[in-house]
Amino acid sequence: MTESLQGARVVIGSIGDDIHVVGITILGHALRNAGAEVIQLGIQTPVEEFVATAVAEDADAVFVSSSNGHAAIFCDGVRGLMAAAGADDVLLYVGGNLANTAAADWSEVEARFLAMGFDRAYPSRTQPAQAISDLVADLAQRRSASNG
Amino acid sequence: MTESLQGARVVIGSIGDDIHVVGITILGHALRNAGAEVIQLGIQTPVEEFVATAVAEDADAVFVSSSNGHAAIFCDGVRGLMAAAGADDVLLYVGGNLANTAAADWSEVEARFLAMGFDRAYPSRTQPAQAISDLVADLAQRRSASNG
Amino acid sequence: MADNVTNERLTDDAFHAQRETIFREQLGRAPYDLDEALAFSLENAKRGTVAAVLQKAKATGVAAVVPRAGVASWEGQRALMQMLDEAGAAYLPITIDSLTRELQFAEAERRLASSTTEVSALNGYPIVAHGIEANRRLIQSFDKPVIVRANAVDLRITAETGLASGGTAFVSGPMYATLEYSKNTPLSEGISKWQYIFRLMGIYSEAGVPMADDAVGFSQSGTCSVPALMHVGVILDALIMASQGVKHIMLYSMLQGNIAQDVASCLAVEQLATEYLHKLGLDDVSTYVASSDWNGAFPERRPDAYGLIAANVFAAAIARAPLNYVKTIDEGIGVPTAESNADSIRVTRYLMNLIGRQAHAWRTPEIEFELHLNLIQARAILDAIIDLGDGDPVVGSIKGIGTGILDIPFSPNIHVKGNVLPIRDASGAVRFLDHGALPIPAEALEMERERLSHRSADPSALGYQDVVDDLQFLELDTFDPATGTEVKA
Amino acid sequence: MADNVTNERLTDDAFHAQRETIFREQLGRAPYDLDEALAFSLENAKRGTVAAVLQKAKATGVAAVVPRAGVASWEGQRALMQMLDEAGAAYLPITIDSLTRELQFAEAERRLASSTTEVSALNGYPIVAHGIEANRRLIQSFDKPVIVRANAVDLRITAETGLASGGTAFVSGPMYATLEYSKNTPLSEGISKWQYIFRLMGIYSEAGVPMADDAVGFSQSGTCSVPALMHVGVILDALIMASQGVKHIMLYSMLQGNIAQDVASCLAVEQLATEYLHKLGLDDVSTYVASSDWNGAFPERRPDAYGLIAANVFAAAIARAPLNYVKTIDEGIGVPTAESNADSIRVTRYLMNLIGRQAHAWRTPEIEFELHLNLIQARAILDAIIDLGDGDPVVGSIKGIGTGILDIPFSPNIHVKGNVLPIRDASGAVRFLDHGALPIPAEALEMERERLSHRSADPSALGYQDVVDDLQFLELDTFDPATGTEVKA
Ligand code: B12
Ligand code: B12
Repeated sequence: MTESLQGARVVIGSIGDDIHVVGITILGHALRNAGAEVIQLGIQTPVEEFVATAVAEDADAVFVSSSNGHAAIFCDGVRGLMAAAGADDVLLYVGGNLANTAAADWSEVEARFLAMGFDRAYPSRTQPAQAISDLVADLAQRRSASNG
Repeated sequence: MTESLQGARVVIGSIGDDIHVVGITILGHALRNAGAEVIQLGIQTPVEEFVATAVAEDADAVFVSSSNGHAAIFCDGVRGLMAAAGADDVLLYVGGNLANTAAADWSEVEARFLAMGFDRAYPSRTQPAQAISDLVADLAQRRSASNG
Repeated sequence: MADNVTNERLTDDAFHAQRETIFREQLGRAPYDLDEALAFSLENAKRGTVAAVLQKAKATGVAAVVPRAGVASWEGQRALMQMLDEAGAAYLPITIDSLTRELQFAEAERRLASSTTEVSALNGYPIVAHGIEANRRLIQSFDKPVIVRANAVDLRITAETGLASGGTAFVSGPMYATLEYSKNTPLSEGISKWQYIFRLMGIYSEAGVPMADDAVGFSQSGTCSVPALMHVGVILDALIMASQGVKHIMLYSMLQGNIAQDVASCLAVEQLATEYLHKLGLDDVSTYVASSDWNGAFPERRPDAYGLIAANVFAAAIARAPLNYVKTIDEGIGVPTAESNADSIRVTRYLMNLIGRQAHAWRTPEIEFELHLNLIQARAILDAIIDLGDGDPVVGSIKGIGTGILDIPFSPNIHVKGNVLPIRDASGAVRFLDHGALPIPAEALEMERERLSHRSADPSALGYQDVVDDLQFLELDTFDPATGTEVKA
Repeated sequence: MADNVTNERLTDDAFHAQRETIFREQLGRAPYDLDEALAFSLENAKRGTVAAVLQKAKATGVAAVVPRAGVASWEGQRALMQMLDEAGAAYLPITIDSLTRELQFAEAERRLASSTTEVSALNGYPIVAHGIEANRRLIQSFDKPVIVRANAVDLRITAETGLASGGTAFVSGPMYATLEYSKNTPLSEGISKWQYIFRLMGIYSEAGVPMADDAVGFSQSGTCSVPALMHVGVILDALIMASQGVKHIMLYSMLQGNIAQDVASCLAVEQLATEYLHKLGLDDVSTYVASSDWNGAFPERRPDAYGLIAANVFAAAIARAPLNYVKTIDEGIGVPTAESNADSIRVTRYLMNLIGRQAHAWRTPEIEFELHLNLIQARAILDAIIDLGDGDPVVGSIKGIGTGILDIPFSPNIHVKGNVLPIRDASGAVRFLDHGALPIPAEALEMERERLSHRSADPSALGYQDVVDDLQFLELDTFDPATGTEVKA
């Protein structure tokens, strides 16, 4: 079991009106196994609760999950509210099922969410290991950037 | 049981290297039920045998069947040989599975076989009733044309 | 109110008082004219009802196949339903978007405005935003009856709107809506809100429009689950519905890939419903087993999805379920195209027909084994709950959530203990890895233990990671391209 | 020669004399250098053989899934095989065009010249026109072994070419080729031509290249047929193969949609092969049941075709057949696209995996019923044939065709009596409507009559038109769009 996220604090939940719980359950479990401190907000988490928790818990990263096709409706304001709360340095990842039709092209969807201010956006079926290794890398880079 | 083909003489068989027997078996049976005199040549019938039989049996129509994808290879010469044998007034129908790929467009395939001199060309899954009623109509028209 | 919820039927006064309140609070208006709605509905029902379709399916043995589908715009929804109609849906679905379900009517209206026939900004049809008049035009443009599909804790306005618009069936109940779909709501609150909806359906029924409802229970958790436990939720939902006057109930049975267990699940849920409705003196209710295609993570590739749907249809056909809710071959990817909806209905119908003819040959000893197991587990839990409520299943359920004799796996609801974990055995049948405080009889535990021993010589060595792995069991991607064979797990 | 054909092994002299003749007559050249071909083949076989793939499948219980496919051009065939490889074919097919099969080598060469990678003017790969060198390059460009697929009375040059090119398996035998595929050829002639091919395979095998052959028998008539009768052909083919030295035989079992009967068919053909090979002292032969997807008229719509393939895979998985020849979802339309070939393999693998895990639960009494029926019918016919030949199955078959104790339905061959007619019972299982002069035991006739009585109270009222209707049984297009249900036939 890799302990590479030792010390990292990650807030996680499904956003808005989304009730999909399986993905965030597994992901939370995997992050915890990788050594992270996981603050699990569960389903239907309002944007404001993500932001308030990130600030209160001094999070390194927020993992926003949206599966029900309403990602575009709820994810738009996250980065702005984080900035307003003075927490602009928190990493924002988003995943789940971000499009809302089987016909959508992933690269377009990804571009859309990156433009909203997310640091990374993931297609459905992303394995937790992928997100974990990205987070390890991003945190390491932050650390070296702030040291340098 | 309709007897609308009473007196009509129909030669039928699978052409060339084709071994598909089910379609011609059913079709032959249906033609017979409709009152026609059926001369069943069976599978792998050479073009020459169609022509010779049509002449010898004084046929009103020849039903050429081809299912194995080689229709275009064998059907090309039928009309010419019929004409050469002085049997130009015999109706020529062709059916079975005339294309040789699932991607083929039927109207193109049909045009191709009509251009070869067939009076009618049928897509796969044609019900015998369809061919029978066409034959009834074509024979009636011939009769009135030769009367008129 | 939520504190002393029981299974008693809502009085007319209580119903109408509540009606005034919700319309005022949620829509800022007076309630719809109920008499007008009933009169319209009665007229409309002459063209057919979901209940009548199901009665016929049960009588003839030819299953009704029904998809789920909803998009934002009226034209888009019309086109979608027309395509489903042509593809052979036995009745037509209008699935409601989740903003409407969460009472965000204004936001749903805004998103509707930004949707086009081609592009839907919502994951369903915002039935309140469209309004009754437009909904009626939609529903009356089809010959087949319509089911309004939604799930959430508080669907009172949605149900009022759907029924007044001409829908003759609705979906869900408090067990599903509260325990599988809500984070904070206590069960008592969910039950009381749903009792309103069931009473409303009762009123329509008494006026001559036989309304039907899908009792979903714990059958759509999105994960695998022991069938008996899913049935507990279905039966509790059904008892609550019937007590408020619903006369036609579709009993969900989610299919999970092990065919013997799936067949048994369909047979068991019908038997249990009959038993427990009778126990509570609710005998004048018609029930219909609704086999429901696997509801968890679907394979991404279409041929695999076809395979999974085929396995589900086998079970449904052998069990002779009169109703099948079909998923689509695009389920693993995103909201299905019209074409894949039609294809999914067709493959289902084809196999229902082919396998239906030979169903009698497949009532195997394995099915009897699963059926027995299923029944003794479900009865033990249901009896304990009803006892806990001194004969009242509502009181018993609410108490049971607290003590854990009512408990489910992977619930997003904070009031649920969540000590139960499901696991697949070597054949893919679902067993308890941990049954928490559920009162499972020793005989059943022994039967399950024996089956699990074929997966692992030491079943107690199976753990949470195996549960997690099992969530993706039906994606079954074990193909080794080099050898061209599946590598057995 | 054809007059006194027996089941004796061809002598080396007879073989080589025949070899000289056919090469001279059919190709106008001397035979290929056999020593060179054997040396090449031995080297090539180190990379794998069809026999080895099948041995592994039988040992591990993970079935090999294999499609059929051929197009005219080298590049087209390369691309097709590559796609099948990636899709997970366990070994790769090269299906030969029917001009080559009918010895029209020059015409096949002309049509090859007019074919492109995209458009094939032939219904298969003209293996003789391409020549050994090009074929070897094709075969060696893949890691997986190759089967050369063709069927006709005289495939001696095709087999010589295919084997010398590196193929390690071949298809068919005299029963299929003569009685199902030829109009005028007497069985004696078909047998003697195929004995040459089997002896050739024997020579390769003795040189260390274990050649495998599909015993097709009467299992690919394109119509439904009573399984026992199909097996009679398979067993006769297998006995003839084994007598000439073939050591690995794939036993065809065509799946027809009734799952219990299909499972029994797979089990029966293996049991019969073992029995009769032993009876003739041919014990050192390995057999592999090759379940073969329905080979008659396929549904036109893809979702239906998926459904039919799924039903077939269910049977194959329950029977644990080590090999499945898969049809494609385009079968009912025309020569499949690469993509639909891949999709068809995938759905097959998905279900083999899912159902394979639960196969043990489905050995039902119905399967035992069908198995018993199948075995007593097949043994009665086979014993009568072998008796008629005084212990020689070849002599017996040739005589049997004349007397009608060997007879099949819908044969295009003029020497076949054609008095036998198959019909489906109410469950879709195939029975005899008329068994002609086949020596079917009374017990079996009674079992069949009882089953047919569920279709028609008076089975004797069933007639030729019912047979004809049954030919399209698996197209099953009984959908009533107005009600959205299947209308039962
Ligand atoms: C199970 C399920 C349900 C269950 C959920 C039960 C529950 N409480 O969780 C039920 C039946 C209740 C349900 C309801 C609905 N569902 Co749903 N559901 C699914 C289904 C079948 C599987 C989801 C799942 O559990 N996957 C397994 C988990 C492990 O995978 P995952 O969620 O993708 O998570 C993994 C990764 O993506 C990653 N990940 C997830 N989030 C994040 C975030 C970050 C930052 C990172 C790094 C990674 C990450 O981590 C996980 C690791 O394995 C999918 C289709 C499918 N995939 O097969 C549809 C699906 C997601 N649902 C869908 C819809 C539309 C709905 C409904 C709106 C349906 C409706 N109209 O009634 C409602 C939602 C209502 C609401 N208010 O939200 C659509 C979404 C459409 C879209 N986005 O394009 C899907 C795709 C189905 C479809 N094809 O239409 N659903
Ligand atoms: C059964 C079958 C076989 C059996 C045939 C057994 C037999 N002795 O008949 C076997 C397995 C032996 C076989 C072999 C081959 N087959 Co085949 N076969 C089929 C199959 C599955 C069904 C055909 C059938 O019986 N249909 C039922 C009958 C009732 O329908 P029908 O033949 O279409 O006939 C009806 C109408 O079309 C009409 N009709 C027919 N002819 C005519 C003529 C006229 C004038 C009229 C008016 C009407 C008419 O009347 C009938 C009324 O119901 C089809 C695919 C399918 N349709 O599902 C492939 C198919 C026809 N076969 C095909 C091929 C390629 C072959 C082979 C070349 C395969 C190979 N490469 O090994 C060989 C042929 C070798 C040769 N020398 O000819 C292809 C043809 C491709 C194309 N044309 O595009 C098909 C479409 C399969 C596919 N998808 O690839 N086949």
